[in-house]
Amino acid sequence: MINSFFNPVKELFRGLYITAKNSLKDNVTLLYPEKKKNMNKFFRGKIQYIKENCIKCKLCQRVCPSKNTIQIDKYYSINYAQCIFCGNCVEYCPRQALILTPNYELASENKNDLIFKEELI
Amino acid sequence: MYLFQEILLKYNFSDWFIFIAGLVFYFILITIFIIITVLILVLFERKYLAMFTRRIGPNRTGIRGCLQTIADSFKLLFKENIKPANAEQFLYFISPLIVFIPVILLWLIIPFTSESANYQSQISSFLFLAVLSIPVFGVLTAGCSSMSKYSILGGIRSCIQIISSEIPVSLVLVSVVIFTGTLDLNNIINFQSGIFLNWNIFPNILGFVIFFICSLIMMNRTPFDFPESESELVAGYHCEYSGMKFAMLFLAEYALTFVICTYMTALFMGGYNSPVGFYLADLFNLNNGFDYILKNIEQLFWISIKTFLLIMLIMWIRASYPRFRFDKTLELCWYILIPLAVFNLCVEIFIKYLRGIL
Amino acid sequence: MIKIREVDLFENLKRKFDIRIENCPRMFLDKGNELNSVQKDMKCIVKREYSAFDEHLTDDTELKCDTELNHIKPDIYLLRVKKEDIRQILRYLKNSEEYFFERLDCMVCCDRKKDLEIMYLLQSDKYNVKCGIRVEIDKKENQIATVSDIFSNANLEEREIYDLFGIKFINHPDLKRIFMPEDFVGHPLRKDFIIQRLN
Amino acid sequence: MEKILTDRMRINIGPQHPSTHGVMRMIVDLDGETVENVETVIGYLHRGMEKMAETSTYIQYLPIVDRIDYLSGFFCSYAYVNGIELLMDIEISEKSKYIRTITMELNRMASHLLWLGCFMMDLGASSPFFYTFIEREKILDIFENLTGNRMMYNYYTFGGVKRDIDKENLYAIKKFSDEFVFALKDLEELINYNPIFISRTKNLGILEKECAYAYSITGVNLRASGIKKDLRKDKPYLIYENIEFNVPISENKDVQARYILRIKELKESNKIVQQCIDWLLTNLNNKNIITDVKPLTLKPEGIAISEVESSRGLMQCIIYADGTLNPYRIKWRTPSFYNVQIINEISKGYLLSDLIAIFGSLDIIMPEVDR
Repeated sequence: MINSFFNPVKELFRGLYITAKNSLKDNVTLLYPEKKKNMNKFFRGKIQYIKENCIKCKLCQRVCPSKNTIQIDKYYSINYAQCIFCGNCVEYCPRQALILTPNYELASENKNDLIFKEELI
Repeated sequence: MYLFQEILLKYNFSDWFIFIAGLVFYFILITIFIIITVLILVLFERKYLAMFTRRIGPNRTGIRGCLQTIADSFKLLFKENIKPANAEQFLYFISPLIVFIPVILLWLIIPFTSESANYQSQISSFLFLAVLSIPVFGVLTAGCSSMSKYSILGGIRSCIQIISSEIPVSLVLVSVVIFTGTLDLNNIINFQSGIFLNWNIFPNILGFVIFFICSLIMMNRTPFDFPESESELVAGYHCEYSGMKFAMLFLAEYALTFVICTYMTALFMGGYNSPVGFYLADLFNLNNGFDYILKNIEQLFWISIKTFLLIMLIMWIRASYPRFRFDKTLELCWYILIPLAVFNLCVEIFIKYLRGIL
Repeated sequence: MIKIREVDLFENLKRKFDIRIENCPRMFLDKGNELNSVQKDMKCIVKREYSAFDEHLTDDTELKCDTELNHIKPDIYLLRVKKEDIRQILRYLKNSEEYFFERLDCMVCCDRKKDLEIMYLLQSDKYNVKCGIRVEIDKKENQIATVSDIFSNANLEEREIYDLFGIKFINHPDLKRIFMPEDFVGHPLRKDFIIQRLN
Repeated sequence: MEKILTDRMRINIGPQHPSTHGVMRMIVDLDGETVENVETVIGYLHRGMEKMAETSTYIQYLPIVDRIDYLSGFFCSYAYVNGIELLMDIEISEKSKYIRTITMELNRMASHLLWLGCFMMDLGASSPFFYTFIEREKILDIFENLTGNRMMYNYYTFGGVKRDIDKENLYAIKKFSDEFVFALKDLEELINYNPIFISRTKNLGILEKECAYAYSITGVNLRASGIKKDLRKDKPYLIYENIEFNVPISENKDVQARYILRIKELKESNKIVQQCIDWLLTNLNNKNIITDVKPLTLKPEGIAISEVESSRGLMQCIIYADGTLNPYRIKWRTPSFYNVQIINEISKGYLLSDLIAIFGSLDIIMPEVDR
């Protein structure tokens, strides 16, 4: 019976000990604006369009899951508001006209900042 | 307060005016002191909890986040007071005051230094307990008047909880009072003067543990924070309040924590006497009126250090335990704490008798 | 190795109800023309080696498989069943110790342009085998008896099918829409549902 | 004396509530504090996954699949990809099998860790939440270096895996799984025998065997009721045959049993990950991770039912393919859709705070329920 009383109390103090032990370890949080997390080269951030390589085969438009992020007619436009950064277009583009950049800060005030348009002659 | 009254005497106002001005001045002084301590306490809690979970805590405002609570309180002050449509206007408006004013009165009772101008009364320890149960009404009316199911549940829970924790607290208080012989807080503290060995905590260790658990329940701190348990009742009794009224409720909760901790130090850990028996101020023995103030400051220092130790323990508990179940707490209070308190009472009487013989 | 009586899996089931055991024919989805039935045997689905249950299945039973694939016995058996006696079959399959399909994995509904089809996927833990019972419901009077009292997990499942396909289940406890708001018109997963593309 | 007739209070733990993981509404009839009847309203997070499948090609649907159960994205993509591979009779190479198993087990650990954090937050303890998330961040960093994204991986394709695991990733995984043993021991000491935790979760929310079968509950909730049913053992897929791990079950069917089982599953997954690393480290030079399938012109036919033991239970992806570029119909059998239904059965007669604990212990997340 004694054990059934002192055991829980021992466990309570063990709980305190664990939190104390954790307080000595170093902090894990990252001060975001000052120190940024370094992304590796495979990170799927903003997609970049290179006009020279593009042969306008419209494959990227067909492969993109959200159906109308990339529009190719007179202009080549990518709508970053709708893009889900899945990397399908970059993977299936025959001429590597689209590359992935590790840039993930896409916040902007108005929506049409997010639409990237490039003149296609 | 007395200094202020002496200054007023020079300008020969009528004496009843001096008496009231003194009281008002002391009242304002205490509220400023409360607001400062609460600001420090809130910031300290967030930093202290952050330390436990390997975070940094608020560090954007001020040098390392020191102006955080000031920024919070300004935000709350200027926030729009949204009143729920079908809430009863008068009760909804009055209940934060019912919660906040008694907390300030509690501060008047506690003797911070030997010559502090607190309300000297023969039964100040019992008076503290009496005033302590007034905020319960505020919480209940706040909960029930804001007409939302969550706050009703929160209000009812907190009032049941505080009633069931008052009884063990008063029993333990009786045991301390028997041991020290007086009801007056000042005399209790003087009884414990000298080396820290003759603090009340050592002969009365069981009483201290019961008092500590019941004060956790009274302060609504984890593991007993039922009225505003986030995961169930969203925000409990103060979930319909915003702006200034919420600031008052929030302030009252932290002020209540600090006051109950000072009360515990006064009862068990020798309020303002220094643990080593003599005061640093006596060493300088400068005989003009200056050493009198130095001694007071040092006493204030000692009582706040001890309270801070207790508060750190309470926040440490908050970081590491889940919440109790509501009916288990009542079971704990009625089946375990009250019999223990009665047993502790008998132990105290026996020790008192033994001390009487030797 | 316990010797089990040589019996076809669904033999006594066939005695009670007239069902047509089939492998799911490859071209069962008609391209506008009539449903062309068993054209090419179909490699059914989850390839597993023999489980103890399949011991007594002789090669020449109804469940014919591709000759070159006979070393992989199909792990799921598809039965085409009439709409009326769906409840008796399910109750029989569930309670008889011989089959002991006591878990309804899920109910798959598919709009095959000509008619709607529900497949009840049952799973028996004792014999570690799956069976799919397919029922055809034509679009005019899309009604079928509910199964929620036999398998209580069919309750929400049937409400979802009612919500997305519009099949009414007779004496279902509370047939309401789950995903769509109450005043939503139409049933989205039907083939004739027009998607308003909003951009 | 006869029971005082108090009127019932109908409180709804509404869509916006801190402890419904996701968006779900529970209309609870309270008699005082005890729960009488819980009616769950779902459908707030319905994104039309199955309709989206009909209008997009096989390649387009691949990234969407991770979003069905965003906590365990690898399981959904495996179910989908395995279905297509069954239809097209594609055999995947040994190495990609190992890569798939290791990523899936790591994903199971990440999802269990998140469940542990949220469950403890429901019970009121705030610090375990941060400890579990510290560990989970390490797993997400590994996935980020491996697949390029923290939660939406798009890493499996038809016939294998998109990118090979190089040396740094493997050493990172090895370092993580060695340290994880100590971190988990800390967590267990903090929670396991804590009397408050035991009093909050002991014999609460009892799930009987018949009720589990009737509602076709799968996964840890089933195993907590004493039924030993794990797809990885009954029908071993990928490389679970030649990996030795055991499936923990417990008999006392309550919330605490589910907690203990999930902790044991974390340990089991850690063991599996360590065995996979040893094999992967030995043959680093074996590079064939993908069989050449022309994904763009994929035209499978027939019905496919591919199963996987996800972190929450049995997940099935039933694909009706009719030989065109678009799938004819894809049905997802997600385990949480069935776990949601038993809340009413097992939470009768308990207090309001117990209802939150029971709901937390079932490990239900809403994107899986509403698809």
